[in-house]
Amino acid sequence: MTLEMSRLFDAGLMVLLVLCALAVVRTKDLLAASIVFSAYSLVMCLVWDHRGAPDVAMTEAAVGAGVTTVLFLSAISKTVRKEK
Amino acid sequence: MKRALVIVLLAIVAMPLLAAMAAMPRFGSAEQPAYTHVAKRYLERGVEEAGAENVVTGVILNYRGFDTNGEVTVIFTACAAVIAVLAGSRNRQDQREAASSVPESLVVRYVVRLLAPFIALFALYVVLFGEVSPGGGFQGGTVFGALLIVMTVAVSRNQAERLLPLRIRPWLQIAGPLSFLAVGTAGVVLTGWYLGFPQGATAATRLMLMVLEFGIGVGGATVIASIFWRLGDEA
Amino acid sequence: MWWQWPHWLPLAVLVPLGGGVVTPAVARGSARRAWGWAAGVSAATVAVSLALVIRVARGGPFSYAFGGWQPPYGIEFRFDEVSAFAFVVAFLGALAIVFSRQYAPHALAEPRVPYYYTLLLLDIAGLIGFSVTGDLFNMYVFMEIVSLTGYALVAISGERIAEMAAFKYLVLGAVSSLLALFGIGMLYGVTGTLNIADAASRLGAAASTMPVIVAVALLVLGFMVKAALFPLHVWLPDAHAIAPSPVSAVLSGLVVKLGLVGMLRLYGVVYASRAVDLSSLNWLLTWLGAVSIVMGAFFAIFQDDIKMMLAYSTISNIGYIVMGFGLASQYALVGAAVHIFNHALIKSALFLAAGAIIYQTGYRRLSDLRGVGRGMPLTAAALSVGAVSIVGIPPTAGFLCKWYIALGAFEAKRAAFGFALVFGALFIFVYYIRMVNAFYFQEPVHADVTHVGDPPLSMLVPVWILAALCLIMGLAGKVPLTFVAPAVSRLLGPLGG
Amino acid sequence: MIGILWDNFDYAVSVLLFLIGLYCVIAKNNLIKKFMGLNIMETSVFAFIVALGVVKGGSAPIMEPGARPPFINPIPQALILTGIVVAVSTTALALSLIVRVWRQCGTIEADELRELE
Amino acid sequence: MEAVDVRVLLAPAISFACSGLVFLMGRNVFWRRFWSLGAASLKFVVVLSMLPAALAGKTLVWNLIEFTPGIGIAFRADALGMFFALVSSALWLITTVYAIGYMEPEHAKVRFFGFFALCVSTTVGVAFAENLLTLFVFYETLTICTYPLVIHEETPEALRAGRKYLAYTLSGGACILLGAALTYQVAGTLTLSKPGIVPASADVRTLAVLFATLIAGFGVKAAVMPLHGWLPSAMVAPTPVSALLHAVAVVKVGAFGVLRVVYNIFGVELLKRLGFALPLAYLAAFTIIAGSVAALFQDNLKRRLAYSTVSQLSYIVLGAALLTPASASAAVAHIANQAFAKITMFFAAGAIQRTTGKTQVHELGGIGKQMPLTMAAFTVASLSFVGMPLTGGFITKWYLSVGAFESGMWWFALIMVASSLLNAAYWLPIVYLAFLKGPQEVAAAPREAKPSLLVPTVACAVWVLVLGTTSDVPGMPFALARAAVEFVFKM
Repeated sequence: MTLEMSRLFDAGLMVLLVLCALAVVRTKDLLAASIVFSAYSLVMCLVWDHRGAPDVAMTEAAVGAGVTTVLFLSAISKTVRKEK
Repeated sequence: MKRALVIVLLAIVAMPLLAAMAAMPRFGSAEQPAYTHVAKRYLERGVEEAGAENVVTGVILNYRGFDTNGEVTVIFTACAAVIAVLAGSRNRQDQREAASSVPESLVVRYVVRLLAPFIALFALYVVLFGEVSPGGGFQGGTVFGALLIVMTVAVSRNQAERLLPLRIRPWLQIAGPLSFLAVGTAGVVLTGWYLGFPQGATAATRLMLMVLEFGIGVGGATVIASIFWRLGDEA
Repeated sequence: MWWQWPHWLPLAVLVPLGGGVVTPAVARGSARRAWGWAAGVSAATVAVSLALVIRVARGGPFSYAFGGWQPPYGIEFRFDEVSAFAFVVAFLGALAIVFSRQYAPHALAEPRVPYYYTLLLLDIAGLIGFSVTGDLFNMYVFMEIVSLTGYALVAISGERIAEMAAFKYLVLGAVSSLLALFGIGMLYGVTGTLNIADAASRLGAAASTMPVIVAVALLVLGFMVKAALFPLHVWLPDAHAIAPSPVSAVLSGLVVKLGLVGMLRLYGVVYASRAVDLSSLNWLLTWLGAVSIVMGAFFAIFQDDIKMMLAYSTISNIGYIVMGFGLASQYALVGAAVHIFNHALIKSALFLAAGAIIYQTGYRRLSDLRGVGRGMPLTAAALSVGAVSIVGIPPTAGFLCKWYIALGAFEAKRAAFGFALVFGALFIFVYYIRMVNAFYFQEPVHADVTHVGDPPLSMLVPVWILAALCLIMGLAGKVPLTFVAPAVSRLLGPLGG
Repeated sequence: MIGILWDNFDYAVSVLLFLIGLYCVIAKNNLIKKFMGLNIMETSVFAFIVALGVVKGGSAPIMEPGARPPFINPIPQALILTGIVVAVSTTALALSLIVRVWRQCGTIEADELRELE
Repeated sequence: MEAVDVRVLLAPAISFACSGLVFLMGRNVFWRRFWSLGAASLKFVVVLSMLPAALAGKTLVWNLIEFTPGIGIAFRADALGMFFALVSSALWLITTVYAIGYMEPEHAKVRFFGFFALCVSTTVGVAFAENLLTLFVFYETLTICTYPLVIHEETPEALRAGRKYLAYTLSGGACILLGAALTYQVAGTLTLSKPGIVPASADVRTLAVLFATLIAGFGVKAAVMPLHGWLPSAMVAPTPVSALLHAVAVVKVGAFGVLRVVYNIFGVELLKRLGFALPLAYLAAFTIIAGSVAALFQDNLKRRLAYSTVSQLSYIVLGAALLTPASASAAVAHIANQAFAKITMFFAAGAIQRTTGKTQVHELGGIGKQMPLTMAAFTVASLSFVGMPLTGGFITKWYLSVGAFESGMWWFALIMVASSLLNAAYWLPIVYLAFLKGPQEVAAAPREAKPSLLVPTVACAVWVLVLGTTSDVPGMPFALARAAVEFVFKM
């Protein structure tokens, strides 16, 4: 993959990132928001892996997408699902 | 109206930040100060000095070992903080018997039972091969923690807790900081500096790195599981 | 000599860290064993940090490279006069732990007590680490440890609005830590190193100054939130008032100083490298300090809850210190640095004494506490000594800071701030005299207040040690002054101060 | 300025994400949503710091036999590993606080909580 | 020449220790009295023992603490300091005796005697201060120690008076802190040992601000007119407090501070050249007249005494402001004359209140027949205020008038005459009422005050006469005043 192609791929991932972030902010339903948040973490993990930082990518996947989302879900199950 | 005000405020804050970003050294250039100063030595002599092929693991455990000591303490602090904030609520006991709220489904239970040993093996692989391939103590620990969470949700809480017996759980939670203390004092004995690893990829350095990786892994897994269980106990 | 041993420096952080981490396992749920262990660990920490202070007093700053990697390539602990704050942290932390022997089981749910001591010890370790480390990212990690333990300790009492106050504190604290991390990242991007001394030398050679200015701005903003300077202080009153008293003492006396010690480190980097002209920032800090003094005192006048009043007076005193930084003249900086130590002493004395009173009488509001001077003579006397010294009446510790910052204000040719400083202090006096009046000179509303008796010894001894120190440090002002002067002259040296 | 910004568009994106997170923390009412905004801010700062270490055409700094010379700078990655752990610890504590706030006050909407005080 | 001598430190330390002991062992009546009286007499003896050295021109020095070079707590007993210390320690001894008698029926005696001793230790500390910072340290401590005494009655009215007292005196303290900081910035040192440390080279505007701040700071306690509001309302305190503090200790500290500023910080030549002292002189003159006029209309005896103190204090300020040797010696001498005369009157007022319960002036008809000795002392004191020869007051008025002529502003001598007439207008009617006017009720049998109240009153009255007649005798305190003046004017 030539230098130009990888720059474009990065740009595409970045746009996806911003969209995920906006989606998290906009959605009213907290459960959907946490799912989109774990998607956001996975895209971030993709960006880093493409960049050549596998350690960080793996940690972000395991912790960002995994543990954080689980914690969010368990908190939501204990409190309220819909945001007023 | 409040939202518009916040957006305007953030736009104002964005101006200097973006200007600074533009003035930062060029992204990805090999001459930027970050790449030419300290990192140059890590990359060139990192492997034989730090004793790990994966230079990042070398930096984490050897060059900047004390940062990871701090990190392990932070993860334990999180566990202690969660317990301190949530402990003592009345309904701890009755919650334990009530089956997890997820409707019982045989397929999930069977698949989780089948996959459990493989996930554990993968976690062990990630921890053990931290020096050579990407990954390391904490990533492996998180995977093992995730395994415990899945078992708690899908199979049953008691079976998952049998993996981390209550009596030694406080010691398991502090496996990370303890391993750092042990390796640190060993470093003082061997090289005269706290957290000092003997030069060159000798057996002692390999062993000390391995102990650290295991400590972080076990510590991380127990903490994540304890936090999830404690959060789960809150009705 | 025994204090020359190099390994004291890492031990100063590792003893409380290791001790704190092991507490729940050692205590196995019993409060007494947890307290015994915590008291032992904190005593050891005091001894170790004493060795460090003696060494820096005799031989000047020294450093310790972890793993043998010399500074730019590894993490380095650098202990200079300003890091002597670590000794104050260890000492006050030990007193707070001794104080909580009866207080913790009374105020907290039974299973939480071992974790209360764990968090206190980790808080002390984080504070000592922050004031001792010479590495930017390591500073961030220790700042996070201190913040995390701070949030949990505020929420640990389980009172109704404790969790809400803790959450507000957490969100603001996390945002400020992120700003600091952003600043540290930019500094790393521009200089290529994380070691503070190395960054100072390379900052001058940075290609363009824009990122440096923004990085310094972000770091200062983060530290100002941590130090609860005026516009960003909203989290402090609730958090410090709701927390258990020994925690409020540690929070108000020490954790709030984190931002200020951080600012001192940052000034060290920026002044040494002369990369960026700080006059506009100093101007802003002086104004914010002045406003902080007045607003803190103004809000405190309307508080009836004794701990809320003390929390607001912390904001005023932080205003003093920040104004001292802003004036950036020799005496002002010496006064500000000395006040970091003195205010920690005075505010801990006040909060612990207030805690003892609340523990014995159960009342928090001044109107209910009338006549407590007769009921708890020793504790009320300690609280009055603390009140007199926080207002800054000469023979006590609080006076030195006002005197030297006023001197610094005139030295920096900005007399108006000298006037603002001194007359702002009069505001503080109004609500402290209300407290002393309520204790001694007004008729008690609740009869049981007058014969409730002094608190148990484990509370009275720390309170009186601190009250006595408030007076002694006032007269023995020479010790911190001559101790801090070299650090300040080294800081202002390149600028000709 | 825009031209240069195109070269450093990674930094620009992380600043943009930082601001989106900040907007969410300030403007949103629900405590959990506020905290998701905070997580987004954290991840954006980590992205910025990792981007500092990237070298065009560089590969992962793992010295297997076949590794080609231009390697990624390992230091930012080392920092971010600790950063992510700090982020998850803050999240764990914040969520437990939210659950306790829900138990004590029955609501996790910031404006309703303000009235309760 | 200077000599290091521990007695300079001992004087303030004795009463400081005494207050500690009283707080500790105060519950037992005997010990409380023993420590108060013992410390008072010991302190008087120590100060007296320093008198010969001071008369011989030797100044005793003692450095206690050195914060940073040039800033620290140090003591220096020069002639002026010695004079003031002598007056205050003598009066402390007499007032302690009086207070023991007066405070019989009162409550919270431990707190009273403890803070009483603390106040005097700070007063002597101010007298012996070697630099402006030490003076300020003791000035603020004095404020804090007098607060519990002012609000001793614990009535809401007392609390309001206490709050007003603190508001005034602490703002004064704040001004002095700023003045001291500015002095250090301008002069580079704070020492009060030289006749003027401010360099003439500093620009006039800063010097004006400095002079205004310092005079305002000390003026609050010297009760100069616009800043005197706290004094009358502080009369709510018990009589011994009003006697010692509001006639001697607190207000004299303010006047003493003004003297230090005029003589030791600015110096006479610089002030003459800058001309700052003139507005101060006019302010003092105005205060003298306005104070006396206000005293005319006060029916409560103690409030009349308060306004008379306000006017008398401005004698000292006027003496300082005229910047001539004669007026300077008058100012220094008036510290003693006014102290002893005023304290006699307060003792008399207290004795009357304790024995007959009367506090208003119109009730005093025929009191002379009931309490002949007390009223005799009262008469001597009022004659001293009127300025009758053979009394202390005459000495001050005489030297002040001479000073006024020396300074070329002869109209200030008229002020002296006018104030004598006004004093006569509000003191002599009381004397007339007491002795010549028949009592309303039936011929009351002579019921004199208790000896513990009577003896101090008469003693002070006798001393007023001694002060009046022995101004030229070498051994007497007036010689100290003249020594202080010679030092300042470098004669």
